[in-house]
Amino acid sequence: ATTVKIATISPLSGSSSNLGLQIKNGAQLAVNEYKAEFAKLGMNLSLVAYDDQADPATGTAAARRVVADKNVLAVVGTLNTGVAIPASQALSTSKVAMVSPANTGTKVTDRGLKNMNRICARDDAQGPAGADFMVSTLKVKKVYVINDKTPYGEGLSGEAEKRLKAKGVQIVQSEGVAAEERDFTAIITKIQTLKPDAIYFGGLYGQIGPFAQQLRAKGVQVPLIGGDGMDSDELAKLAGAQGANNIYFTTVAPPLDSVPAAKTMAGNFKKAFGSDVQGYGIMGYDSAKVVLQGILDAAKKNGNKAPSRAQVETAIRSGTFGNLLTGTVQFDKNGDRKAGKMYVIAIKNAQRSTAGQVNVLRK
Amino acid sequence: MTQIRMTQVAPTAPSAPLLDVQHLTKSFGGLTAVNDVTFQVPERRIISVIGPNGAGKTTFFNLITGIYAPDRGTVNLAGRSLVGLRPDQVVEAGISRTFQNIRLFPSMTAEENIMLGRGVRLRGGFWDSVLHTARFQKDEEEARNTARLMLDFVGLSKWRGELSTNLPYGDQRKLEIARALATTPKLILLDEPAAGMNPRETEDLKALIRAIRDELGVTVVLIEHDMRLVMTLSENITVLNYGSKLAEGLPHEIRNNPEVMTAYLGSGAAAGNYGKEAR
Amino acid sequence: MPSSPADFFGPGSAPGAAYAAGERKETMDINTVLTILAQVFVGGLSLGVLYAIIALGYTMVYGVLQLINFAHSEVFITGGVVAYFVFEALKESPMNGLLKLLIAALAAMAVSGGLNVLIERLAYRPIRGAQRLVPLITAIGVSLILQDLLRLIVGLRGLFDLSVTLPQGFADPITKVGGVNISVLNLQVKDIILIVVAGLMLIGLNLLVNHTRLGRAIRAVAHDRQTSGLMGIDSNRIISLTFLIGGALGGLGGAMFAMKYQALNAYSGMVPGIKAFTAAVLGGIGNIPGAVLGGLVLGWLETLLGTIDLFQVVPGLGWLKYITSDYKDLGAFLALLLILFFKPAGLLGKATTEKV
Amino acid sequence: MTAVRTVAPHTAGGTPVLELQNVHSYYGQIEALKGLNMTVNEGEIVALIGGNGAGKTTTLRTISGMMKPKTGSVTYLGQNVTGVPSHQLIGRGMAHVPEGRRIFPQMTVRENLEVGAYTVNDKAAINARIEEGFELFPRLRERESQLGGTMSGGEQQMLAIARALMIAPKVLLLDEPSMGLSPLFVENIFSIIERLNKERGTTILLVEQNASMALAIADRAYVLQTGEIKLSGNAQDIARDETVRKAYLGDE
Amino acid sequence: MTILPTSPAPFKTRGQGADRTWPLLAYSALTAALLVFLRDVVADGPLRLLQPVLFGAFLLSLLFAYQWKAAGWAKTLVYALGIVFVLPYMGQHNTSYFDLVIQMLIFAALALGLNIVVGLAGLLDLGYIAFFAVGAYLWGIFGSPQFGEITGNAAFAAGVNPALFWLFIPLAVAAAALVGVLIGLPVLKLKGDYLAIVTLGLGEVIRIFANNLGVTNGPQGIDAIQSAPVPWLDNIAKSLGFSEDQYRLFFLYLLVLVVIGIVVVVNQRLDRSKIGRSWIAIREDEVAAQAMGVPLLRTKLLAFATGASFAGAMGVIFAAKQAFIDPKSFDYFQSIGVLSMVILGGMGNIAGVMVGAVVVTLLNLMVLPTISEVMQAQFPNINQNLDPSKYQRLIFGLVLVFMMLYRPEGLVPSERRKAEMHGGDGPAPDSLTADNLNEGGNIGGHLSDGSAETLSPGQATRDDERTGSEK
Ligand SMILES: Nc1ncnc2c1ncn2[C@@H]1O[C@H](COP(=O)(O)OP(=O)(O)OP(=O)(O)O)[C@@H](O)[C@H]1O
Ligand SMILES: Nc1ncnc2c1ncn2[C@@H]1O[C@H](COP(=O)(O)OP(=O)(O)OP(=O)(O)O)[C@@H](O)[C@H]1O
Ligand SMILES: CC(C)C[C@H](N)C(=O)O
Ligand SMILES: [Mg+2]
Ligand SMILES: [Mg+2]
Repeated sequence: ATTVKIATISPLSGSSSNLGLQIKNGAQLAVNEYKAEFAKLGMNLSLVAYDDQADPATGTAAARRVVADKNVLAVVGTLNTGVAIPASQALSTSKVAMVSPANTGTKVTDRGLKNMNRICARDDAQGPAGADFMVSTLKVKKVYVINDKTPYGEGLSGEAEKRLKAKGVQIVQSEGVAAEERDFTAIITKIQTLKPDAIYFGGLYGQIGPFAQQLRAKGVQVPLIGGDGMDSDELAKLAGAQGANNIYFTTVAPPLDSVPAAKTMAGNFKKAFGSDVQGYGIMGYDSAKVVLQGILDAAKKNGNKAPSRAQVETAIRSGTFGNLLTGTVQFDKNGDRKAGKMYVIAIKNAQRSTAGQVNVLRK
Repeated sequence: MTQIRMTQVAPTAPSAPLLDVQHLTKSFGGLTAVNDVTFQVPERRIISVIGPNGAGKTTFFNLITGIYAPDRGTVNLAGRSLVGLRPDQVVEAGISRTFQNIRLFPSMTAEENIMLGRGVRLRGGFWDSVLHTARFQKDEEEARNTARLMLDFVGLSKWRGELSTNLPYGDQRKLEIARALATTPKLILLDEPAAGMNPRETEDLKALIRAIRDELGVTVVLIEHDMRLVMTLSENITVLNYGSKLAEGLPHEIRNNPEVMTAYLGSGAAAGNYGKEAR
Repeated sequence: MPSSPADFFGPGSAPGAAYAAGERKETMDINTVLTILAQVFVGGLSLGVLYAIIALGYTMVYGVLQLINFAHSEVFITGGVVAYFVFEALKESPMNGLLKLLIAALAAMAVSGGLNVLIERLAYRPIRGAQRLVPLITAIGVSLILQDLLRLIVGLRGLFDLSVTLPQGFADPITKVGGVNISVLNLQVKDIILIVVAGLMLIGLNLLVNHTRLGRAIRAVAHDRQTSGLMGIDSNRIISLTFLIGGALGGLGGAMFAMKYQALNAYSGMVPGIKAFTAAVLGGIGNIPGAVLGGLVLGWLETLLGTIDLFQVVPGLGWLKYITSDYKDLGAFLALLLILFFKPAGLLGKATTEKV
Repeated sequence: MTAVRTVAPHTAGGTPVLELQNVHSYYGQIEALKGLNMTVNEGEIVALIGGNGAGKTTTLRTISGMMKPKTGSVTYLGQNVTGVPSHQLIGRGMAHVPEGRRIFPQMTVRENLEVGAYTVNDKAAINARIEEGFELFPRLRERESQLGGTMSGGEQQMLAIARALMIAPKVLLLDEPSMGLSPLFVENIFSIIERLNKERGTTILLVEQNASMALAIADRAYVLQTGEIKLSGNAQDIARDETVRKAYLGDE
Repeated sequence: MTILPTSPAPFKTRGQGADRTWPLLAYSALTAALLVFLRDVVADGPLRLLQPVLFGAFLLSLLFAYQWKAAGWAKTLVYALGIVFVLPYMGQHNTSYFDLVIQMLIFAALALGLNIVVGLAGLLDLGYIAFFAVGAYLWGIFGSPQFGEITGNAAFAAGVNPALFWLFIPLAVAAAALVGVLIGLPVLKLKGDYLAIVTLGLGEVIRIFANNLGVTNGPQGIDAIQSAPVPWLDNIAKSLGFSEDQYRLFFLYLLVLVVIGIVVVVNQRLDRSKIGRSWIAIREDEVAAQAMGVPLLRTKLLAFATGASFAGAMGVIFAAKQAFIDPKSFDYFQSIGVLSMVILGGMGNIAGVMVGAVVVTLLNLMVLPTISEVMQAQFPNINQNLDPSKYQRLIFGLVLVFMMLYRPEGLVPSERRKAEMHGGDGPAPDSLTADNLNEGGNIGGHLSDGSAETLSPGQATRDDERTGSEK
């Protein structure tokens, strides 16, 4: 039997490993489900999981290992936009297709690489959505904008800021704070001085959790808003009982209650990995299914033999993939999903609830 | 051994001293370690500096060689002022030294120690080394030759490829002298060269120091507590006490100077039989 | 949602807001400036003393072995992890908060101190006398090993970032002292605890090292173990003891770190570790008051640089807007460079000229 | 082992405080002591002389536990102390002034003395002894708070001796105490050694390059050559020995 | 290589003992054959674990060719076969070999540069990677779309003309050397650990700048960095059967070989010159060195600048190879990594340092990832916390510690160092009570003096210098 592999590249260790593991496990679940089908074609399917530690260089190194392993036909990943950009570049010359469950940064697909696709929405939809929510629901006039200086955080907060300004909101400060920083004394001092109505933080839960905790402990209670980087169960834990309050974020991964179809998948997930599935588990699962169906499509065209990477690349970009938890996936010429969804989540007293839903369409 | 006659001393007028130190002064905090010392060394002499412990002798050497900057005073070598020069510039100007506590480069061989000393006289630079220019070849050869000659001169040829740290104590002292000589000094300063040597070895050392002067034409100033060596070797002696010059003169004058006797020499038992004066 | 935006801000919020609703005032009143500076002072103090405690651990070990103990970052953060577990275990207990803290601190000190002694035994002692870089590399190796072990320990509980739940009241703001309203200072109870602990530490350690027999022995061993033996000093015992003290200080620092930030992970030790070592060097390594001074200078500098862009509204200081908090670490290192340029042995270190 | 020539029968001293039996000490492959036998009796001054590299320093190091002999035994006050580390011996009244002084350069003169008294617990005794040290070497009193490392060579030597006396030793090992000292002070040092011996009954093992002076104050002496005892006996007899005079006293 | 060309004993010069020409040829042929012919056997499944073993065994043959006493033609043959045939062949078959080998050589050059600074001149530089960053960013900024973005000039949409790559290598050498001098000027008067911590700080400063400046694109790094166009080489590569995505690596492989050759020669020549002696002298005793005519600052600066320039050149190549750089690739952990290569391999010894770079790179880029991938495949549901790839630091840490405990002089120690550490007449552990004489450091080499620094070591001194030592 020929060996056919797909790979995941996502952070399995480090601060955002909670989400990275979701992606990997989601993909693993899909692979398990497709094994039999591949076996029928005489292909031995397996998944290789690479850890990018949310670090671009590590992710690129992983991509190069993927390239070197000729049995790997496509990649599911990454979590972080900053990793996706160089990693997809490294994969592109070898025509290894990549389907991302989570990279929202605009540059990811704007470069027009043939191999790079995503099934999630983009930050130029997400940022404005957050801004709109702040203006219309929270009625803010002054906003303090922070980003974690990653391509994702910078890009997202930039988009949000643009929309806020367009709506006449004052940006009292817009600054970056390194993603590893956990001491927010200085920033909180500034927030207390500048007294914004809300804080927008483009970053990841591992950092925003402690930020919320410190912020609230110093008595600042204004709403804290962010994007899909906050979409992790860990956020509330890290923010602590006091901190996990008055927090809102937009996300591109579906909350479980919004995908009734995910029930069985969630059960399987829990059985296989012992933990609950979250939004990015679902996205990882769907991305892997896109990849696997793409491979099958390409194989069919290739006379039911294992296809080449280039064939898979084309099949994914041009295919239509149904039977997914998040609806049908089709990519436009840049690899963006043609129709997707976004959600607004609220956290009050450490409880999360869905506060809104937005449909995103790309022509 | 005439082939190592290598002194570069320009023939100075016999009246002008090679080393001319005027009113040299240095204090550490409240302590004046060297106090207004004036000191002259004519060319091709062997001069001793003696004095009680803590009198400022080593400090005096350190001031001349640029390790400490003097508070006041001048140091001139063959008419050129040395004050303000760094130690390496002082070497270049023509004064080399040994240390009271041996300071060889332990992981270098005896030969390399000397070659290092020769470095100050080599003209080749970075690019010569990288590109292996003719000048580089010449330099290396010169350095190696110097090393061979110097090892021969101090009688350490058998240790050429040995790490300096593995040499016996007395030989390390000699190697230090050889290294200092490799810089082609006009003047060499020896700080307690006989310390830790037994009388036998001290005799050998005496011969070596004479040869430095006689065969290489290098002027010698030495600090020593071994009166046998001092009294028989030096042509002139300067005595420091509490940083100041206490006396100066021929060995027999110093030996019989009552002030020097109370401050430094004592009854003479320790110094033993000082032997006959040089010359 | 609170009714008026003002309710959202804690006690520390500045009295004279620099910004009126919607538009930006072009200047800043003096009250605001003073408030900010006061907050910087307090914030920097709290950060600085934390650095100081960690720096003291470095300095102890450096003092006796001339070893930059790279593993101190991990020894220190181990204390934080221990404190986390203690707080976690005592979460529901009705025990007094300070008592909980005491237990957490003692446990952290014991574990970190023991760990440090163990490291010395296994990794440093066998190579004593090797050339300088050997123990340095060993220390780096130990540091890497500990990072992963810590991550494993934490990770096996399914966690990466730990979130510390403090006893009731620790995070409360202090609003009044003797009737004076000091709420603008942004002080929390835990800051006071931290500062007091550091003060005691400094005094105790200074007495220990400079005025006791043990202190002299440490210094003697630091310089020359062989000769120390001839003085009747058992250098192995002294070194173990020093590692114990240094490790315990690290553990205490870790517990304080956990208390201050309430968030940590296996790698949290690295950055404060480097900063603390920088502080130790800044103050003059091996010098105990120096370590504390270095810590404070660094803490203040960092906090000031992190907030200095607020002053961009002051006329003529518009360029300050470029000095965002990104540059606060830069400031720390540049300060180090500047200070060492003028005082090569650090702020309080004595530049000893070598006697030739 | 080559036969030991004995110039004269050993003077019957007191009980032996130090005994070396067939001691072999090594530096790596180098055998520095090749089966040394030696005795120091209570109340004696014993001189150990020999050329450079003869093994004098090694002998003292082996006695004071700085080195462990490969074979052979060292007995101190009747107990076998072979391989006992120095810090334990110091507590039992043995002091060693090492070659090269080895004072603590970053400590003041006073602190150096205090460290010397590490094993002494009696505060008053410590102060009294510091006072005595200052009496012996007034220069040290002048420089009480100067850093040891900045003292001149000879001053450091004084400090090293004073430091060793802080434990009021029963046995004092001195390694070239006169090195780097002015002639006047050399006399002084030797008289101090004699006084320690006479007035306090301190047993002294003295290594010296200045052999004539060492022999002048010693009761007995050993002559060491390349790790072996070549000669032993009464100090005056040794001082008169032809070969010794030639080899170590510088007589032509 | 003998550092001491003319010195006879006590150094055992390389290649003494019985002639091993035939064992060398046999070993090389065997390992090369195994590597080449088993490549498919070990391509998948648990057998992949053999990949690093076979590769390591093969690389060892290159070391043996260097170390063993054997006929010159045999050595040349082994090198040539390995470098010209086996490595490219493996690279063609599996690109990751190419990647790995280039990375090894890049690190080797870095390690050689640092070796000058730390190993020869004894200046502990913990921020060395900064110079690498200078080279990498120099080309990264100009040779990528980033340049177009900065200038806003569409003509530079992909960066400057990639042919300028050739110009940027010498430029980077100069720039790095300049930065070395600029950094060195203020800090080189500091001693010992003060220098270490300040260089660490300065390394961080450069990284922080890269992390915050616009031209460097901050933490996002620079992407799509070009490499020099060499069409004729691409044609050769093509005719040799390389695939298109391998052309760049093929070129860089050859380039890096040339550069490392130059670096080695420069290193060797400096080492055996007046300059090398001055460096060593400074390392061992600054006061004496200066008193013997060595100008301290100039000599130290030269070490700094020379070391830096190697890093600068390799930075350019690194940027071209990675096509992506970001500040994290230049953090202080990387400096530590290079330092550990130097020390693991054998400080002061060119071959040793290169071996250190190869071993560490092999470990980090091949051994650990392979183990992890195999484990993943065998136990897909393994607890993430037990995944071996997570333990890179742990394993690397263990390697460091055990090496230091059992082979502190390095894998291929310099004869000089070996002599210092276990010097012919240094103490054998059993001849001393392990914990006294042994550690005073006065024996078996002065450098080994752990207690050397003073308590306030702004000015460092060795204790035997202060107190009058015997040996
Ligand atoms: N760096 C320094 N700081 C303070 N005092 C110093 C320093 N260097 C020397 N001294 C003091 O200056 C005096 C002179 O010292 P120096 O070493 O010159 O004496 P010396 O004549 O060489 O004595 P010896 O014969 O004992 O070597 C001594 O009292 C010494 O303690
Ligand atoms: N640290 C050491 N490492 C290696 N060999 C040593 C060491 N110290 C001494 N030796 C060797 O051991 C032998 C005895 O040396 P030792 O120092 O005991 O002689 P010594 O009689 O004290 O000589 P000196 O009069 O020079 O002080 C010599 O051959 C010497 O080279
Ligand atoms: C899930 C998020 C943390 C990832 C983010 N959307 C990114 O593109 O980097
Ligand atoms: Mg002197
Ligand atoms: Mg001796």
